[in-house]
Amino acid sequence: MTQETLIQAAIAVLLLPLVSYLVQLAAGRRLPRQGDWLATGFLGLAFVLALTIALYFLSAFDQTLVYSANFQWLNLGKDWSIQIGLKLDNLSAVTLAMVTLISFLVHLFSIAYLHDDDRYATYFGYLGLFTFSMLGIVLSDNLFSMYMFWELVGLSSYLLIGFWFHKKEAAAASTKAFVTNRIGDIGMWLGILILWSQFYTVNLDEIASGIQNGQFTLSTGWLTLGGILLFMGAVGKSAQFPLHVWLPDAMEGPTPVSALIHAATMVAAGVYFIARVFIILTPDALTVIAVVGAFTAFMAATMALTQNDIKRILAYSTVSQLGYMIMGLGVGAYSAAVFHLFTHAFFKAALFLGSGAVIYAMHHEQDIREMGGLRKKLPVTFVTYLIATSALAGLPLFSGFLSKDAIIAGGWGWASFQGGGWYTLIPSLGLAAALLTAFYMGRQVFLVFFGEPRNQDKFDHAHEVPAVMWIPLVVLSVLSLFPVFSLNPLAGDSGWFMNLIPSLQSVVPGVDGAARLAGLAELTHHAHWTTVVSSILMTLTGLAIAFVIYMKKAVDADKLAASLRPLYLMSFNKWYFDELYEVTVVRGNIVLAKVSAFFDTFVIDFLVNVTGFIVGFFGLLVRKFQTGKVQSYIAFAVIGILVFFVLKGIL
Amino acid sequence: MESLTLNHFLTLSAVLFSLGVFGVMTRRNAVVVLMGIELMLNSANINLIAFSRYNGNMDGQMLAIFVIVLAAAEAAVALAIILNLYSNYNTVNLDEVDQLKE
Amino acid sequence: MILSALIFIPMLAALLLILVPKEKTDLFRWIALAASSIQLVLVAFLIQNYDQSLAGINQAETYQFVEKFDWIRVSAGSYGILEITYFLGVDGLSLPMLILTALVGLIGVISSFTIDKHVKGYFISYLILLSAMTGVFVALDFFLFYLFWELMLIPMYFLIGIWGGPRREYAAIKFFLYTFIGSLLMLLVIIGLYFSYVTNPGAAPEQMVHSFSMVSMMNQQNLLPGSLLSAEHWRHIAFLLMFLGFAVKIPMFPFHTWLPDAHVEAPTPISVILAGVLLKMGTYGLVRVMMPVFPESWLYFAWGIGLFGVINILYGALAAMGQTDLKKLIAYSSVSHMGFVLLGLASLSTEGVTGAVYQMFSHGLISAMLFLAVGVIYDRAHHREIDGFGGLAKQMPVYAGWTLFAFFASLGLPALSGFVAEALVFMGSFSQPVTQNLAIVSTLGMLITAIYYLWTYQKVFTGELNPKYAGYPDLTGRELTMLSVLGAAILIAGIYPSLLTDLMTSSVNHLNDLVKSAGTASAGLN
Amino acid sequence: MEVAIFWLLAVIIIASAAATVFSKNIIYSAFSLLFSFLGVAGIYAMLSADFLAVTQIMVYVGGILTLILFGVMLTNRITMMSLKTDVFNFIPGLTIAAVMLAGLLYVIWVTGTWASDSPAAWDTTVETIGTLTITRFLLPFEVVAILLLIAVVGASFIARKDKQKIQS
Repeated sequence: MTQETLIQAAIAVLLLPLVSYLVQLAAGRRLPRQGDWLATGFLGLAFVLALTIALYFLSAFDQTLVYSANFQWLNLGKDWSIQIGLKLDNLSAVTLAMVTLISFLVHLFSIAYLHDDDRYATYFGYLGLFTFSMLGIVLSDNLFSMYMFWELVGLSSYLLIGFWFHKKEAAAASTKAFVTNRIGDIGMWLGILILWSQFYTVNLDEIASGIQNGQFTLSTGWLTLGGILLFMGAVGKSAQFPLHVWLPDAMEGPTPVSALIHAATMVAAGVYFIARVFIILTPDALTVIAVVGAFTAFMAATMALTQNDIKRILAYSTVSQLGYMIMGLGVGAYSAAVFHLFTHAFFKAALFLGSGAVIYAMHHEQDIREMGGLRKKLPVTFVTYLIATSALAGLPLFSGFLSKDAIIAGGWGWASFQGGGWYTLIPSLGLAAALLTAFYMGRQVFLVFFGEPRNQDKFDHAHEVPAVMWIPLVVLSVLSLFPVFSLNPLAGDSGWFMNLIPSLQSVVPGVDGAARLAGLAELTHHAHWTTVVSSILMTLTGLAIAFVIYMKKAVDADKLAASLRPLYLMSFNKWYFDELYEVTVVRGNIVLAKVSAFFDTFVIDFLVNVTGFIVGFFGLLVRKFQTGKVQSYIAFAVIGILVFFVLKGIL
Repeated sequence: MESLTLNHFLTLSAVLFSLGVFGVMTRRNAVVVLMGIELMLNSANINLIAFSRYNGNMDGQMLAIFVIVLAAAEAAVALAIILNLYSNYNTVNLDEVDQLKE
Repeated sequence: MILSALIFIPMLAALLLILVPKEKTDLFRWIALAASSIQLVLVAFLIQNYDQSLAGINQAETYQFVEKFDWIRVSAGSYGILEITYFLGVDGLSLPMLILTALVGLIGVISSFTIDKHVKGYFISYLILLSAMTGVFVALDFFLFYLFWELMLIPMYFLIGIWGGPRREYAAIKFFLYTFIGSLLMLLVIIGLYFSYVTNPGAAPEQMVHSFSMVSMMNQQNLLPGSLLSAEHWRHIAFLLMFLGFAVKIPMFPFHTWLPDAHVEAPTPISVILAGVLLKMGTYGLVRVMMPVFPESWLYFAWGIGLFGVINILYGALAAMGQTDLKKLIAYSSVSHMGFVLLGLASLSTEGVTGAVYQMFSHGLISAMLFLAVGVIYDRAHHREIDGFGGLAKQMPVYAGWTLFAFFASLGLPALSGFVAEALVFMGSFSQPVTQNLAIVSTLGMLITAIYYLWTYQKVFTGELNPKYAGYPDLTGRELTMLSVLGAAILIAGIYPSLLTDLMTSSVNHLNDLVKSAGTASAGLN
Repeated sequence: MEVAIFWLLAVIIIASAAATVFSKNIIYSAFSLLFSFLGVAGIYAMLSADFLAVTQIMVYVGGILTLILFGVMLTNRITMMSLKTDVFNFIPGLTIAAVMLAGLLYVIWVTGTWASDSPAAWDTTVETIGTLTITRFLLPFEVVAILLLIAVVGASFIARKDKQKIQS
C-alpha cells in the first residue's frame, strides 16, 4: 500500500461515522429499520479499513514508521498558518482499529438493547458523531484540530448521556459532564496557547522539535505549567481527580453508550492525548501527572467498594483504571500505559456490555442486591463477564494483568530512579488499588452471578440475551485473553504491543532524555518480578476477602459496614465530592450570577436611570423659566446677549 | 458747541433701542409691544444710516430700506396674529396667553 | 454604482411601499423580501468581484467599488476650502459586515412576516433601517457615515416603540437617548477632526481642503500642524470621547443596560437585526475609525480596552446566568460575546484582529439565530420565563435540535463559527504581552457561557413535558428555513473559515501594521 | 445750527418714545409713536438720506402706524373696555434696559474705534438707490418683494375669521 492509499483509507475511516451521523439525522426515521443496519454497516466498513491500516503497520513493524498529510486550514497572510492534518503511526493505527471495533460492537449491541426506543434513529446518529470525534482526536497531528475534536467529543457525550432527557437525572448528568469537561478544556486550551505563543504552530512534531532546539524562550517553569495545563484537559476527559465527578453520573445514559464512553472514546481520549504530548512534558509535570493518577486510582477504587448499582461500580473502576494509565504516563511507563489503554478498552467494553445484558435480562434492574444466581440464566454473559472481570482484577493469563503489572513495575522503577523515599508511595497506591479492585469486582460477580436469586420474580423472567448482544461480548472477552497481546502470560513487555509502541524519549531541554529512558527501563526491569508476585498476591487477597464475605458469608457485610461506619459512609458517598462541589462551586456560581444580575439591574441600570432623573430634575427647574409668556423669553434672550457681550469684553 | 459726530447718532439710537426693549419687556398689551419693536427697528435704522453717512457708503441705506420693508411686513403679520389672538382669547394681554408653556 | 444601489434599493422599496394601499399587507412583505434579496445578490456580486490582495484602510486607491463625488464644496477664505464628499468604498473590513447585513436583513424580513400591526409602517421603517445600516458599512466620508448612523436611529426608535412589548416606550426612549448621546460625542470629535486634517498639506491656507474623508484622516501627514488635534493630550481626549460613542453601541460595560431592555421589548425580527447587525456598527466603528485615525491613542489605551473587553466577557456571562427571561439571557450573552471583539482588537495581533472581525460576523449570525429561536417559542407560549417551560424537546424535537445548535454555536463549539473567532482572539491576545494576562482571565468566560446555556437548555427542553405545552406544533416551514439558513452559514464559517478570512486578511494586516508603525513613530518623536 | 436741530429732534424722539412706552393709555402711546417716527425721519434727512426720510414718513406714518391704530381699535372696544393698559415686570425690565443702555453707551463712547470725520454730504440719494436696487441688490430686492407678498397673503389668512368658528 502506498502512503496515499493509507491516508485516504484513514480519511475514509474518519468520515464514515460522520456520514452515518448525517444520514441518520437527515433520513434515519424514514429508512427501513430506522437505518440501524446502515449505521452499523458504516462502522463495520470503517473497522475493516482501520484493521487493514493497523495490519499494514503491524506487518511493517517499524517503530519509526509515520505517514502524515495536512492541509492549510487558515492562513492570515503572515509567515505562519494553521495546518491541520492527520498522522498515521503505530499508535494511531492500532488505536484506530480499537476504536472502530468497539464502536462497531456497541452499534451491534444497541440494535437489540434500544430496539423499542422512540429515538432509535437519532441514537445511531449520535453514536456515529461520537465515534467520528474520537477518531478525529486519534488521527490529529496537531493540537488545534485535536482540541476541536476534543470539544466535539464533549458535545457527543452531552447528547448521548442526556439521550433519555425526559429523566431529570439524565439531563443534569449531561450538563454536568459537559461543564466539568469544559473546565479541563480551558486548561488544555491555555496550554495550547502557551505553546502557540512560542512557536506559532500547532503541529505536534514541529512543537517537539522546537522545544528540542531550545526555541522555547520562556523558562522551564512555563513549560512545566504548559504541560500541567495540557494535562488538565486529560483530567477532565479521563475523569481524574478532581474532575472525576461527571463520570459516575454519566451512567444515566443508555448502557451501550457507557461502554463506548468508558472503553473506547471519551475517557481514552485523555490518556491518548497525554501519550501524544508525552515527549514535551517536563519531569516536574510528569510527577504531578503521576501523583494525580495514583491518587485517582486509589480514591476511585475505594468509592467502588460500597456501590450497589452495577454500572456505578464499573464506572468507578473505570476512573480507577484511568488513574493507572495516567500514573503510568506520569512515571514514564509510556508503552505500559498505552498498553493498558488497549487491554482496558476491551475488557471494560465487555464488562459494560455484559452489565447491559444483565440489565436487559433483568428488565432494567440495576441494583446488584436484587440480583443473584444469574449464571444459570445467562451462561454466555456469565462466562464473558467472568473473563473480563478476571482481566480487570489482574489475574494472570488475562490481558489486564500484563498491562497493569507493567505500569506498577514502571512505578517502582521510577520511584527508585527518583531516589525512593516518598516516591514509593505512587506504586504502593497502585498496588493498594489492585487489591481493592479485586475485592469490588469479586463482590460484584459473586452478588450478581452466584448465590441465590434475591428477587425471585425478576429472576424468573430473566433469559439469555439475543445473539446481536452476546456476539460482541464473546469477541471482546476473547480479546481480553493474554495470547492476543503477549505469548508470555506474565510479561507484557515481551508481547508485540509494547515492542511496536516503545517508550519515547523526552525532548525537554535540560533533561538527558536518552539516559532517563534507559535508567527507567533498567530499574523497571529490576522491579518486574517482585511486582508480578506482589500484585498477584494483592489480587488474590482481594478476591479472597470478597469470597469470604459475599460467597461464604463468613462475615456479615452489613455488620462490617456498621463497624467501619465512617469509612463506609466516606466510600458510599464518594468522599462527599459532589456535596463539596455543590456547596462551593455550583452554589458559588449561582450566587455570583444572581449578584451580577442584581448589580446590573439595581446598580448600573439604577445609575443610568438616576442620570435620567437628574436631567429630568434640571428640566423641571428650567421649566420654571418656560412661563409661556413671550416677554419673559425676550427678557432671557436680551440677558443672554448682554452676558455674551460682557464675556466677550472680559475675555 | 462742537460739531456733530457719529457718536451722537449712535447714542440717540442706543437710548431709543433701550426704550424699545423696555417697552417690549414690560407692557401687557400686545399692540404696545409691537410699538416697542418698531422703536427698536427705527433705532437700528438710525445706526445703519449714520454709519452709511459717515463711511460714505450707500450700503447702509440700502439695508435700511429693506429693514423698513420688513418692518411693514412684520407689522402686518403681527397685527393679523394679534387680531387672531383676540378672537381666540378675547384678550391681547400677553401675560394671559401662556399656552406655549405646555 | 453598485454600492449606491446596495444602499438605496431598500430605500426605494420603502418609497414604493408608501404608494401601496394600506390593506395589501402581503404586497408589503413581498416587496421587502424582494428588496432585501436583491441586496443579497448584489453582495454576492461584490464578493465575486472582490480583489483580496487590496488592503484599503488608509489607501484611498486600494478601496474597491469606489464611488466618490463632490457633494458640498465651499471656499471659506482663510479657513480654506470646506469639502463634503459622497465617498463609498469597500475593503476587507466592510465586506464581511455587508455580507452579514444582507443575510441577516433577509432573514429579518422573512421573520417579519408574522407582524400584523401597521404592516405598512413597519416595513417602511424596516427598509429604511436596512438602508442606513448598509450605508454605515460602506461610507468612507465621515459626514456620510454620521448621516447613516443617525438615520438608523429613527426607524429603530419606531420599530421598538410601536411594535414592541409592554414597556416598549421606556425601552425605545432609553435606546434612543443612549445611542444619541454617544453619537453626539462622536459628532464633536468628527468636527474636531474635520478642522484638524486637510487633504493637501503644505498648500496655502486659502487652498487647504478640509474634507470629511476618513481615508485622509488616517494618514497622519495630513494633520494640520498647530491644529487642536495635533496635540497629543487632545488626541487622547478626542479618542476617549469617540470611543464612548462607539462603546455605547457595542455595548461596552457599563453602558450596556439599554441592550437588555431594548431586546426584551423589541419584536423578534428587530431583536435579530439589533443583535445581528446593529451592535456590530459599534465595533465596526472601532476598526474603521478609531484604530487607523488614532493609532497612537489606541496603543496607549490598548490594555484598558482589553480590560473592558474582559469585564464584558465575564460580567456579561455572569449576568446572563442570573436572568430568568430568555431574551434577557441572550442579550447579556451578546454583551459577553462582544467583549471578545474588544479583547481581540486590543491585542493588535493579526490573529486577534482577524478573530475580532470574525467574531463580529459570527456573533451576528449566532445571535440572530438565538433570537429567532426564542421568537419561535414566544409566538407559541407568549412568555419567555426560563423556569416556566420544561420538556419541550419531547414535543418539538426539531426546534429543540436547532436551539441546541444555536446554544452550542454561541458557547463556542468547534466546527461552528463562534469557536473560530474566539480561538483566534485567544491566540492573538495570549501571544501579545500586553493582553496576555487578560486572555488568561477571559478563558473563564468559556466556562460560564457553557454553564448558563446548558442550564437553560436543561430547564426549558429536558425533563418531563409540561402538560401546558402539549400540542404545540413543531417548527413551521418558514421558521425552519430561517434557522437552517443561518445554521448552515454558521457551520460553513466554522469548518472552513478561510472563505471569509481570505477576504479580510490583507486589510487586517495592513491595519495592524498601520497602528503599530504609527505607535512606534510617535514614540520616536517623544 | 445743525447741532441745535439734532438736539431738538433728539429730544422729540426720546420724549415721544418714552411716552409711547410709559403711557398708560394706549391711544396716547400710538400718537406719541407718530411723533417719534417723524423725528426719526428728520434725523434721516439730517444724515442726507432724503429718500429714506420720505419712505419713513410714508411707510411708518402712513402705513404701519395706521395699521397699529386699526389694531388698537379692533382689539379694544372703546365703549366696553378701558383703553388703559398697565405695566408689569417694571423693575426687572427697567434694570435690563438700563444695563443694556449702559453697555451700548460703553461700547459707543469707550471702546468704539470708528472714524468720526464727516465726509461730504450727498446731494440726493434717490438715483443711487434706484441704480443699486436693480443692480447689486437685485436679488435681495426680489426676495423682499416676494416676502412682502407672502406677508400680505399670510396676514390676511391669519386675520381671517374662521368660518367654522363663526357658525358654531
